[in-house]
Amino acid sequence: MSKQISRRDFLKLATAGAATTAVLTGCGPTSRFVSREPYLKMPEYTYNGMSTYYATTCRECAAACGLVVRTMQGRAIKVEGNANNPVNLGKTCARGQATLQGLYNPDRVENPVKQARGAQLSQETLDWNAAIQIVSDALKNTKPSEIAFLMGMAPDHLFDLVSDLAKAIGAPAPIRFGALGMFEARATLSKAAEDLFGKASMPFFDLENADVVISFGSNFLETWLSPVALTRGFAKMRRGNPERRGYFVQFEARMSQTASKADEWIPLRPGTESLVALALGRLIAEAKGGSLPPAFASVDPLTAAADAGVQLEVLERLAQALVKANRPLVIPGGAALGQSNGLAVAESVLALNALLGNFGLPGGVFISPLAPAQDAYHRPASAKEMTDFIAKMKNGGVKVLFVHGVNPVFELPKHLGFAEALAAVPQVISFATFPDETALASDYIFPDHHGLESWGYQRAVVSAKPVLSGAQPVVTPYFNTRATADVFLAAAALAGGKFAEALPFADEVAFIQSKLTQLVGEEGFFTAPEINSFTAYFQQYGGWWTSDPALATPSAANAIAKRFTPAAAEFAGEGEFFFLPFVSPTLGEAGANKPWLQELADPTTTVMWNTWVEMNPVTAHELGIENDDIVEIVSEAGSVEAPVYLYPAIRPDVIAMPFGQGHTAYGRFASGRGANPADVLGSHFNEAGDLAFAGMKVAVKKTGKTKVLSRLESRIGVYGEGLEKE
Amino acid sequence: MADHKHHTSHEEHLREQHLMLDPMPRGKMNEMVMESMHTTSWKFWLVFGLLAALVAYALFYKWGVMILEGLGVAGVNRPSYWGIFLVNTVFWIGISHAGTFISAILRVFKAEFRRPFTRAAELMTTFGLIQAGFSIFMHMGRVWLSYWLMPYPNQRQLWPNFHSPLSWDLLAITTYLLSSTMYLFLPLIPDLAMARDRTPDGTWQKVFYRILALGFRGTEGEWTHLRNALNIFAFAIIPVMFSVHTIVSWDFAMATRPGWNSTIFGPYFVVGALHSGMGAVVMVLAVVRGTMKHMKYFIRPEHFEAIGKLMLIISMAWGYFFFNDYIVQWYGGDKWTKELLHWHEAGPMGWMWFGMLICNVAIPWAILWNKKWRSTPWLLFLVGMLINVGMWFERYIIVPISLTINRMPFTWRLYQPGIEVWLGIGTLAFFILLYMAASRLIPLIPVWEVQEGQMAHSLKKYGRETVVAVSDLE
Amino acid sequence: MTVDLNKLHAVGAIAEEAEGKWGMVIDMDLCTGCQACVAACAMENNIPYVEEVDAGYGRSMHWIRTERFWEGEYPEVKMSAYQPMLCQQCGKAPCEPVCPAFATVHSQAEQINLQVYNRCVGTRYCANNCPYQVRSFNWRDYQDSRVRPEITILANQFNPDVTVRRRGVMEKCTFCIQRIHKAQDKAKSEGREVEDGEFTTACAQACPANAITFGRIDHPESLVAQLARSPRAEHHLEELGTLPRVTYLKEG
Amino acid sequence: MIKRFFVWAISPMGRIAVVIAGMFVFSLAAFGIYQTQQNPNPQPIQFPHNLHVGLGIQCLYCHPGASKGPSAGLPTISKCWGCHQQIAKTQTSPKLKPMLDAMNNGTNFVWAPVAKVPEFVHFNHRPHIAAGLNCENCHGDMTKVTIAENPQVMNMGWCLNCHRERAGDDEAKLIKLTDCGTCHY
Repeated sequence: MSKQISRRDFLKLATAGAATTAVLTGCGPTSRFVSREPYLKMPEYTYNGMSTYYATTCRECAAACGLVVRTMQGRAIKVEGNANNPVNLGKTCARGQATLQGLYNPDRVENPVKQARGAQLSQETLDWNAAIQIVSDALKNTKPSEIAFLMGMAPDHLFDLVSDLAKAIGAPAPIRFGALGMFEARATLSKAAEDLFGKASMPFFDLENADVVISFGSNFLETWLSPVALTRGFAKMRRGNPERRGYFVQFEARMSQTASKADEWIPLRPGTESLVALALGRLIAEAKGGSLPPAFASVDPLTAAADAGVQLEVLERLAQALVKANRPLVIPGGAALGQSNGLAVAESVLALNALLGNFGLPGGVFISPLAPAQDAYHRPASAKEMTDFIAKMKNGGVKVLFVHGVNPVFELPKHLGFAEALAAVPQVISFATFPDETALASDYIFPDHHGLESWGYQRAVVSAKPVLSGAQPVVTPYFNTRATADVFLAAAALAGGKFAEALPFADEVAFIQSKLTQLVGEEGFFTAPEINSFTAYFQQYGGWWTSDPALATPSAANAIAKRFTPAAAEFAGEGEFFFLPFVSPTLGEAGANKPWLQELADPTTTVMWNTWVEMNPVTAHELGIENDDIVEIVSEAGSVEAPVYLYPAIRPDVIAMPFGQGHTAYGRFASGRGANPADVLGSHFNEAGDLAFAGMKVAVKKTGKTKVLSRLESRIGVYGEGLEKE
Repeated sequence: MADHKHHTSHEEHLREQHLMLDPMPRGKMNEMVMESMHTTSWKFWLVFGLLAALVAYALFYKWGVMILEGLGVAGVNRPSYWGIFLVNTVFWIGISHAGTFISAILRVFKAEFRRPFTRAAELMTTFGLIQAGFSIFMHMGRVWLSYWLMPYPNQRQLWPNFHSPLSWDLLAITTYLLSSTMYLFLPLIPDLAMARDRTPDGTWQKVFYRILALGFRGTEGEWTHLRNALNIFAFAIIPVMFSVHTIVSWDFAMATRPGWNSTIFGPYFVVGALHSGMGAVVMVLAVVRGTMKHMKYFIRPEHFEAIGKLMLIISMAWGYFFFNDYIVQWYGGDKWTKELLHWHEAGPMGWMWFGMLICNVAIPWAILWNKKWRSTPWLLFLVGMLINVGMWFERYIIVPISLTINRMPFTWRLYQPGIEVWLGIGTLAFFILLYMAASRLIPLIPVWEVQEGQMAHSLKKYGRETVVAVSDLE
Repeated sequence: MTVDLNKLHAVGAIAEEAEGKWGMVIDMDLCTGCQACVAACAMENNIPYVEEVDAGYGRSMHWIRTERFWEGEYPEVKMSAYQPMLCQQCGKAPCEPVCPAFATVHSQAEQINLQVYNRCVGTRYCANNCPYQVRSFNWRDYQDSRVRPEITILANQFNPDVTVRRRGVMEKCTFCIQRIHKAQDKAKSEGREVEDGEFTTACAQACPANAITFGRIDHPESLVAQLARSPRAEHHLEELGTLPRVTYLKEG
Repeated sequence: MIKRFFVWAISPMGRIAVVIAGMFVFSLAAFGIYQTQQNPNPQPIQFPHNLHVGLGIQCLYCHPGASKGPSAGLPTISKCWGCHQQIAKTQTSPKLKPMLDAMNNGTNFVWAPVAKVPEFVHFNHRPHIAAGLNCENCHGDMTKVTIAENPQVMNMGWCLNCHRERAGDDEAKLIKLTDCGTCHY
């Protein structure tokens, strides 16, 4: 495949292609006589002008959607979904589509560089041998306990490789972190599962088979866990059954994109989710008759409704709807979990599901299966664990830090002090593909390939069928980058001894094959008798997965028996507004450097290319704030400035802000654009160790400045602005 | 007039007032016209130079920038795809209307007061059309391919789309430009011959006049042919003139846009064009009278007064058509049209809508009723200017402001002019520049027409009454 | 030289009462507004991004956009269904007769509205006359690497099957005509007809909610034709007689 | 003032200025014409088509894409080498030296395409071959030329003429073959 094209040939091809595409309707002399250079050795299955398709895995988030990438003459042209992959069944989200603009991004790290923690991307390039020597020295000359690996959210082959390495040399296990995990409060969900089901795992909500769905703040149509799969599930829930249209209710303080698709959006006071869930449970239990389960005994629906600012009749009506439903389902998520009582929210929602008796039934709650070749569920680090890690770094407990696939300087709340801690680490080696904030604060950047140029596999965390999604390069690397796995393998070989013994592999592919060996002969989407044909199929189909779902049924007994103390969440800070940060549905955590993702209109506000603060128009007018006025949001931890968007569907006591912009580095499209809500987040955690990111109260100050937000929508046509009311 | 006690003074008064009754020897008059062309102060050249610089910068340089960078430097957007470019196109075509109107219609109806200023008006037609052409070409995204709009046989077997109002427009404007230039040129021939005979040999002007005068010597046969040709042209150009602006209006009326899809647009645009055109004529006459030598003899308050009356009537007609257009659209009850009418009045550009009504109706009606006021050149200059502002507002309301409102409220968006302001200024400067250049080269007063009129007019006495008699010239 | 206007496609906009050939059904009850279609369309069709200022000034070049409106005020506020708006490929398209250069013409063969970029002179009349406001104009040389150096690298991704447009040219959704041609060419080379669902447009292919369906609207048994017969089906601005080929399925 | 200009223009310096201005305009025009008429890039090797075709090598052997898809393709050097490594003259002939060098250095030929259509034309070889056209119908007789030459200007009129001719009285075919969207999208 593309290995047979030399990099030089590829570049030439690319230039020739660019030249031909650059001149279109006009006929400049440059376009008239292009040179065309064929492949040095034409792969026998390609013809000029005909596309070749490669199956791989999307690396834009950790959901492990399968992709099929159309390539033509060594260039990746278009991303399609892999119809075989059970996670996304041929579909993609906007971020997946735009991954090509990451591959061909003008601001990639093109060479290994000695960054030396400069403000700009260093121009001091190294060759790869020197880079490997540096990594090898760092591994060999540091006490294993003082080496740390910080990785992205994806449970992929690199994580396995680094884990193996760490285990073999006695270093601490690699830490995985990502802003999406933080804003999804994954630790809380898995802790709730552990508490109630006795097993730390991700609960699986069978959305597609449910008929009445109530969600507490879960943003499953945006970025939550596996948005493409959940969107498909939502569509099936809505229209899959021709007899009955699925009914969907969302409890959330602001109308998120997910809530905008709800039949009923019920704005509740932030922090009262568990109260409402328990109250609903009590109402349901009462409606069903029989003894009141202990879980719901201590809540008073009337006061709970009053606390939440919801009418009791609404709760009663919903309770009736749930009782009558054939397949009711309640989902927790998003900001509801990111509060001081987030664990209680998760647990009370699971208890509510238990009460509804949907455990293990279609449209109900399950426990996610482990992915193939996985020994246990390794959830990403919670913010609390990151805080401990930061403390270790600050105390000099980390001498060498390897960072790959994560940008904590940008993603973690500034208040936690990751940047300062990073400064206390003597040697930081980044493997970033893009010059992000963390990479710039490193000593060296040894850039990894872009996801579409890499080998690998990735486990699907949330999937009914255990999925190991396969990745392969669809094009030859565009820049002088090298797979981080290869760098570690080479460095380990160079270091010799236990390092070489830990990783006795010729290259990344050999390592991957060693992991795939255990699947040879397994029954699944395909079955192969030996490793070479298994690998070939694995690449051809874009991964391996079982043919049947492998969901486990949790036991309802514990959930329903747990006694909850109904209490609203506590909020940190003095301000008058609840602060509700959410991940931008279009940008995600790392989409800001792709121009087309910037150009996409946010689904609810239609804002492009910037950050905004959502505020109820009534509240804003009381404060004398208009659209596009820049306000300063002040919390106990910090402050941030952004223009106001008067959002009609948000509680008057809540302001919301999308996460994803506010980069100070990360390329020309991202840097210096918008603001980062993480700057105002404090260091409060819930019982599961997740950041209570929605547990802040903030003050809003006018700055007197304005910045006109670019919106796709018309302010005249949608809000009647500029028209005197008749 | 009749109150004067002494006949002699009454006669003097009539002569003073009316150019036609105040004859002057042919030679003297020729002399005066030639002198008016040749008397040029440094101020003229200063203004000329400034305008030339402005044209070079605002029109050609800025246009070049726009061609190179694309229309993004202008203010056009979705949904206001047509901006000031089309406003100016319609505006300049409107300006160009009055020239032909005054010249041809008044010639056909034998309105004698037209005689001294037909030329000035016809020049406006030609120069205005040139600016309209500039504006429409600026408007195009790929102006270098504009020749594709012309029907010409080609090897690709492609033709322009004759369904498109823009194709009709192009043909109509081209026809109008050609015919109005011819119509300007024909009556110019005797005056060019006069200028030729009064220009010393060996100068380039002599060559210029000699070529353009086509060897006119003033024989009886030549005069007969000229008169015949003029009569034919005067009749023929009137339908062309009406068709041009009707077709321009069809650019809008044939579209599916709310607010544009109006059957009254044809006459409404024609009357609007005359309205602005008359305003422009009056402005030009006031300037010419005030700045050029001997012009106070040719252009007198009586002419302003006569044009003032015309303006008043046209203003009323415009008011009628405006009302008609409004009421029909309002009564139609279409949701989007109603939205649009509301937007016109109550939107952020509502001041323009009211400004248009004040300039086009209120001010002319208030001032032009009074004979004394409408005989005052500077006041008429002011009124003409306000009418032109008002009519420009009208086109602005029809083009970018109406385009804001469409059937997709999600896309409604305000239009903010960009580089097209410079280009608009450039066309205005170019118009004035061309006019100034013409005033040094071409006799602005059709001497032969004035003399012909003066020969036909005489004062006769019936009893004690002095009466103006006009003999039939034909 | 005689000219048969029929052969020049001049009659395209005049009369086409047939149901068309290609059609699309968009289920607004399913559309989550996620923008995957917009991104997929941009990647497939080499659509330029215009950056913040131009985007905010109504110059964004999306061929498909999701519209949404508000009803009521807080707390009874409701958001309307997301309404993806793209070229409706009208049977009687208002854009077609007004173009003086025949740059936007009706394809007799595929029964969709074509935009012939190389014939466009940029009068923008078609965009004015489009009741759906779905045409976008190349206000600048957005895809020229001399204007935007980053295009040199980003251009590697350009789809060679789609012309990259330069300044002064109008463009719009083509129903992914390059995919239509490719599928037809493939089917023809194999001596068969194009099957329903054999290919689809970029937006339909990406849509995670399966809200977009594309296919032969004139084949009654095709999925798109079946969906278009749904009682929830409606056409936008049908009262104008544009015969849109995109059917929307209402909520509820 | 204008008069003065004319007087000045007759003076010697004026004449020189006028000549320079005239030359400037002329060279601009000449440059413009040159820009549209310049020759293509030179071919990397003086490839004799006549010789190869004379040996009985089929067009599709080196341009196999023509029967499969849009682009016919230009051969890679390894394709040349497939035969030429068995030809003794390859090692000695000065004409073949560029190929030998390229093969030894691991570089490749950069062909200058001869038959081109503009960017906005989406030409597909396959249906043309499938419709029974032979290569020489468009590309000329390759037994007569060494380096390929374009026997005709490949423009729209040329395409359309053939399309019309081949459609004949078949209305459906004519519609398809003269549809703007068949080539332009």
